[in-house]
Amino acid sequence: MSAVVADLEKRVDALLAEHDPAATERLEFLRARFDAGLAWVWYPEGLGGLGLPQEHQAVVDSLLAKAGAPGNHPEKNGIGLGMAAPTILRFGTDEQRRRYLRPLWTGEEVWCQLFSEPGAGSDLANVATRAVRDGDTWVVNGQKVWTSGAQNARLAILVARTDPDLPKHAGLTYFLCDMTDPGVEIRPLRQITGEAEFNEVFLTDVRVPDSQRLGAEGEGWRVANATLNNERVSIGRASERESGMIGVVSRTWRERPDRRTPDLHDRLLRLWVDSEVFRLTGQRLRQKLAQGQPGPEGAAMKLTFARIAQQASGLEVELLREDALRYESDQGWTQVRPDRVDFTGRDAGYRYLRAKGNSIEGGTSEILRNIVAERVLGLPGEHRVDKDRPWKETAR
Amino acid sequence: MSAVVADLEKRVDALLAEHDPAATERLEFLRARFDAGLAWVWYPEGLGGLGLPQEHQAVVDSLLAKAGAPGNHPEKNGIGLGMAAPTILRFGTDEQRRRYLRPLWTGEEVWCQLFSEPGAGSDLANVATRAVRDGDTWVVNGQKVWTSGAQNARLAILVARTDPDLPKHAGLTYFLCDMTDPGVEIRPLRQITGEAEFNEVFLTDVRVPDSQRLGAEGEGWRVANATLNNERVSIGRASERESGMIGVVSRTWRERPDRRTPDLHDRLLRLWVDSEVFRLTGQRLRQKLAQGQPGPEGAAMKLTFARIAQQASGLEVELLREDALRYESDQGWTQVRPDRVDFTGRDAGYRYLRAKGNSIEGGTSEILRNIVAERVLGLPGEHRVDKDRPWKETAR
Amino acid sequence: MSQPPVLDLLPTEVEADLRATVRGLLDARCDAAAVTAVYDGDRAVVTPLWQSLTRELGLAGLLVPEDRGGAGASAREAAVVLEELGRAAAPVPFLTSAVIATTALLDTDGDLLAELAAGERTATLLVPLSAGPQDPLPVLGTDGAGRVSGSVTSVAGVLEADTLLVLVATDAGPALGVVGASAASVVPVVSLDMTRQLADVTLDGAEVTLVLDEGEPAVRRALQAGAALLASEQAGLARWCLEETVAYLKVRPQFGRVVGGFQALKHRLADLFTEVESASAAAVNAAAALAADDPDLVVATCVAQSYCSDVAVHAAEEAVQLHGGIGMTWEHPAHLYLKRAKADQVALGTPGAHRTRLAELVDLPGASA
Amino acid sequence: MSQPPVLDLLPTEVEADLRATVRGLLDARCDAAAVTAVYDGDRAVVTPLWQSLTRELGLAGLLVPEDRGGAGASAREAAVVLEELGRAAAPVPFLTSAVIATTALLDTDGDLLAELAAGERTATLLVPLSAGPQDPLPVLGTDGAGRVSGSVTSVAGVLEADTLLVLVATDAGPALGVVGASAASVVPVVSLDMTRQLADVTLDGAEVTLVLDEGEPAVRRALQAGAALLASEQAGLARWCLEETVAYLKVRPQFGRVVGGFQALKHRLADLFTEVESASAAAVNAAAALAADDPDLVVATCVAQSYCSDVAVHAAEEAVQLHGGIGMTWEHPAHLYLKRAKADQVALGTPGAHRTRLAELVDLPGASA
Repeated sequence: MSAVVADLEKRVDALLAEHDPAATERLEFLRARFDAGLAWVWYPEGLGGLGLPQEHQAVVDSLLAKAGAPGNHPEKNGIGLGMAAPTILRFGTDEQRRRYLRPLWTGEEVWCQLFSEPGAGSDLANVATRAVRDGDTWVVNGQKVWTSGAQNARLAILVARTDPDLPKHAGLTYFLCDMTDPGVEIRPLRQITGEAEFNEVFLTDVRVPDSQRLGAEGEGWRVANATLNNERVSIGRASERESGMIGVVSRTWRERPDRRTPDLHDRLLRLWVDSEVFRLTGQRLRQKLAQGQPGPEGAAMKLTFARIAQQASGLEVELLREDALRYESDQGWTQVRPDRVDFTGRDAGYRYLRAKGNSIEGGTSEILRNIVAERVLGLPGEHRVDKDRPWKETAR
Repeated sequence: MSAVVADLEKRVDALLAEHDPAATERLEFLRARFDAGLAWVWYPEGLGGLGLPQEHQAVVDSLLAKAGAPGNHPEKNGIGLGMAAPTILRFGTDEQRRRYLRPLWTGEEVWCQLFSEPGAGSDLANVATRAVRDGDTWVVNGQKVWTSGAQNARLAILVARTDPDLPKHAGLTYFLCDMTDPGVEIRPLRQITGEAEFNEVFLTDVRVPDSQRLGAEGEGWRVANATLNNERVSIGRASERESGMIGVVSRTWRERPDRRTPDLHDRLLRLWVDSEVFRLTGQRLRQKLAQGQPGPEGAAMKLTFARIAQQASGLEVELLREDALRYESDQGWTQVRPDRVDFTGRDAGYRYLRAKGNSIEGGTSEILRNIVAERVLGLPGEHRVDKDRPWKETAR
Repeated sequence: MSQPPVLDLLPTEVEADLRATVRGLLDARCDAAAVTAVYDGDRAVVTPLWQSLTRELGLAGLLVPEDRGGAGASAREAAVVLEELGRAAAPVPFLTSAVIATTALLDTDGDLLAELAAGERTATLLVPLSAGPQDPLPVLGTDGAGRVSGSVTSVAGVLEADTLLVLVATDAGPALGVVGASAASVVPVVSLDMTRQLADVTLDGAEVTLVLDEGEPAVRRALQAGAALLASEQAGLARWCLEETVAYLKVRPQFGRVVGGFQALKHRLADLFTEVESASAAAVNAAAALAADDPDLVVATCVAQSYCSDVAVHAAEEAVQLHGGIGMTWEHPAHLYLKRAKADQVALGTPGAHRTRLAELVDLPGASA
Repeated sequence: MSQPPVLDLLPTEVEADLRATVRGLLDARCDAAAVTAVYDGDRAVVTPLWQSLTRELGLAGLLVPEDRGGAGASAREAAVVLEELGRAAAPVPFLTSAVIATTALLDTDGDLLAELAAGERTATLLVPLSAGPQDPLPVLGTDGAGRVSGSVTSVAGVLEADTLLVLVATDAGPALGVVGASAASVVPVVSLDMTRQLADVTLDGAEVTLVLDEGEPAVRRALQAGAALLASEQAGLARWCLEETVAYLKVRPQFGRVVGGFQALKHRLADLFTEVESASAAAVNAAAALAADDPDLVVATCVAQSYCSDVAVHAAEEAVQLHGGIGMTWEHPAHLYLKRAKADQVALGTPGAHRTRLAELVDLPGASA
């Protein structure tokens, strides 16, 4: 056992000794864990971590789980943990880090993301939401869209335009926005499944203190890109054989011998192979990352993930035929707001529809192909008419 | 029977009465047929036709065939009949029409096409071959490529640059070039099948009289486009079920029950369906053309033709397995110059390789997709940096 | 390979006029918002629209001879109507009543056919949506006293029908029977495609009138006609998806340009155009073969169904994807087409089932044969 | 679903060094013009190259234990060599002799294994190129006096071999026998892929030495190893096609821009990159499973073979297409890769055959089961 692991075990023992999970209030335990540097060991000391390599986290998690310690429900704060936290760590002031990271990690403050707009989807830098300085605060007006979890969020990461006279990438600034501000209006955005996973968020004279600016004025594009890179890396993990959509469809296949046909059989086998190769590609990517060699396959993997999910769920409908056309589980078409996203749940029809989003959300497949072509293969970028002109002259 | 058909029958009878096919020398008969307006009835009177709708040609052909009249071997002069003739008819002077159309139709003068160059393939307007005026003649220098039948051709349609100071589309002129000029050097161009269907043609101080200019100086791009439109329309005729590559592969399937597998079966059936739909699309297109409604499907059909030929021939190799790897029929890899192109001939390996050219020759599939997107769907053209600048500044 | 006939694949003037009339009516009375409302249980658009199509335009009688009270038109005209209904994702029972049920009744006496033609009654055949012309069919039992019992699940067209056609077991084989919808227990199914909502139907000693002794061939002929003409619905649906997407991409800006100028999308749309044009040729050929009662009908139908089913799905999927996020929303109509296309894909035989049938017809046997 | 082991999919330093060495040698002694000449009957490149690989670098002994005269390396190193040979479309018998024949002989006594390892002899197994690990195998008859007769067509690696391995019928089942190539009638086949030229072999009372009683399992193990490692050749070939095409499109101008800037091509190349990366992960996993003698080897091989076979063909086809006319010419090396990829696709089992085997292994039975 390495010295690092021995030390971690000692720290976990000490935490447990001082805060018996059985006798400690949940939040109190989580705060104590954070303060002990055992929240995310690869974060700096004093900010929930110990400055260790990330892979050591697994040791801590497993020891604490064994001891019956409460968890921080990461599934309820995906944007916070996956996107806001690393961005605050990297670009935040010391004060911001101390203010936000602890309640973020414990789940006391849930986060959402106010990036996309009706006119700024793939072209995210086209953000039109305006932030105008008024003394020590910024007054924000605009409309955001595709915001998941806005209804549960206390805080948001926000990109707004602070200087429309600059070219579009240069006039953006990144803020941390309080979702309880009276100018924030949240409307559920219903999608083709009938559910409203996402929201539209209307910002009317929302006042954001300058202390909640993350990074310098005009640096919003760079900060937002760091956030989005975290998003892309976090998508498309498949470590087990037959996980994800192929697992669901394979089980359906096994359960319904009456519906098997030769053409569907070969298509299923091809998708099974594709899924297994996807799993192996991910495994190799994780091995590279663990060795500190970031591989270029991240964007490519998301492409494959979406393709497989769509093809497999489409095949399942053909396999089940009219049985797949019964959209009956749970609430049918009634608009609900699900607690969390479920790509492979409910029934075959839901899976088919929901999978269509996999090639749009978190970067469309078209944008990802551009990224692979340009950043990985080094092919020339698109002709950009709007790159160097003032945003206000190009915006539509 | 319509009056037109009755009249045509009379004309055919008269021709046969004056020129008994059994007793008349072949060329003499063909010339007489041309002069009787029975060569291509839709051409003007005096130029081998009678100014009738094109569909009446079938009547004439069938009557003459029944009478044992000699044919003009159109397969030996495809460029002449399909591309040079309609272009000369449309853009030629009366003198040019009279000089060239008769020996073209009779096959006395075979034609080839000098358009493409190593630096001007898809970007045909980038032609670098120079024609410089010297009194009443033009002196031509440059290199052409992908010229089929150059070794048998007496004449060529040629596009050359006459003014490099103009933007690239504006500085081109179209000529009729004598292939027996001593400055014309023909080298066979071997392709991946081992054969040399095409040639490279080197032009060194070739002298072309100004009387052999077709269309005005600088109008070459417009004339060449008319030629190419004829080429595209002439490709992709499949009037019979199971014609072309699907017919070959279907026969192989029937002959080799030992090699059938379920996955290949479904792929074959999909291709059979695609081929049948391709046939129907072509049938509808021909019906539209006969009604004088040119349909937009021409470029789209060539795309489909190439895809089917490639997929079907690829499948045949998988079906025949190692038997398809025996490249033994005829000459194997020995370089020969075939008399005419054969997409579906020889053996499975040859068909597989030759079909690769179907998406390149006569307009690559990429260019055809641009054409469909822009001309049919009305989507914006590509950003063209070279469009309005002098050619000599953009050429590479 | 014996060669099929060359059918006229171009629209006649009558067909072009019919198309314009139907499109005009759908534009006026079948907007996307009203169709979307069907998903939330508001079916207000359905009955008035169906009445306009049948009583004003007389479309339910297209396939019925004039001397039986119909318009004496042909499958070609019905195909035009279906193309337009596909374009609008219209929630009306034209296919189930005016094509399938009507065709099943063509050889029957009595008034029902004329009543269907006049739009006075609406019928559907009790088979699961996916039943193709060659599939096993549900045959319901009787008590020998004219009362029929049994269940059929996932039936289309029931909710709009007052009349149900059933295959009834008799000593001489399955006969075609007529049952009033009010005599049936009908449980609506929350369906992936609510524009052709399914229902589970149970008959428990319902009174049945036998209208045709040779019921099975009539039903198979009806399903064959349905499959042949469904291709036109799919072709129309696919064309809407293409045209709507092209139109949107011509105006939607991203990166300071319209999105339709990006070459990768242009090429995909060019490919989709190729598919849509091909699908419409295949669909019109199947309709023409049906209209001509040509021996090539089954091949033409297998070709059209297996091709158009997948093209419609592909077109709808591209429409959703190329609209970006907006295509995933409830407000945008793209989802209506995606759901309809996916349901149509398995209706009246899957593409795979049609290819399997084709293999027999054109002598391309599978591995085990 | 039982979970497979997590194998190390990253190259070791030794493997990286090996790759650099092999690539350097191939760059120097296996240029495209020399390989192309093979098609016209000039095989001058073959023997010197094979001798360099075997005698200078000792690569023929990679899979042979040190105590049997080999390098005692593993399938992972052999996979690296095959990737590089795929990149160069190299016309050497590494797969047939140093992988397949060598694996078949691993359990034999005698000197042949050591001689193969040393590059002193070169062998091949008498089976058709397409024979996969589960296929029926040709077993030749003997006269009972140590003389074997029979024919096998379309065999790879014969022209480069001095030694032939055959399955010989005995009362106890097929045994593995060794025949001198000079005792055979070898008719070269003009092959689609002349970089792995086929031959028809006839033995007519040739003297045979039996070297293993249990011949069939040894041969099947050899073909299994061959299939597992062929995936690396295919992955290497595909990567060459991608890299060469990207490089060309970065410099080839059309319409005043480099062709690689056109988005439709960029997207196709991005997709191809995705496939090529995936293929290499699948191939290295199969090699690692073979090296570890893991129970998951057959699944890993079926996955890698069915995936990499098609990716290699796709990559070569894209290389030809995206090079435009030049890719169709004899002078450009793209055709070498197209032909090799297409032949590799059917070698050692087609993709479909591997998927069929996979279906049994992972409990996804077909329609008739």
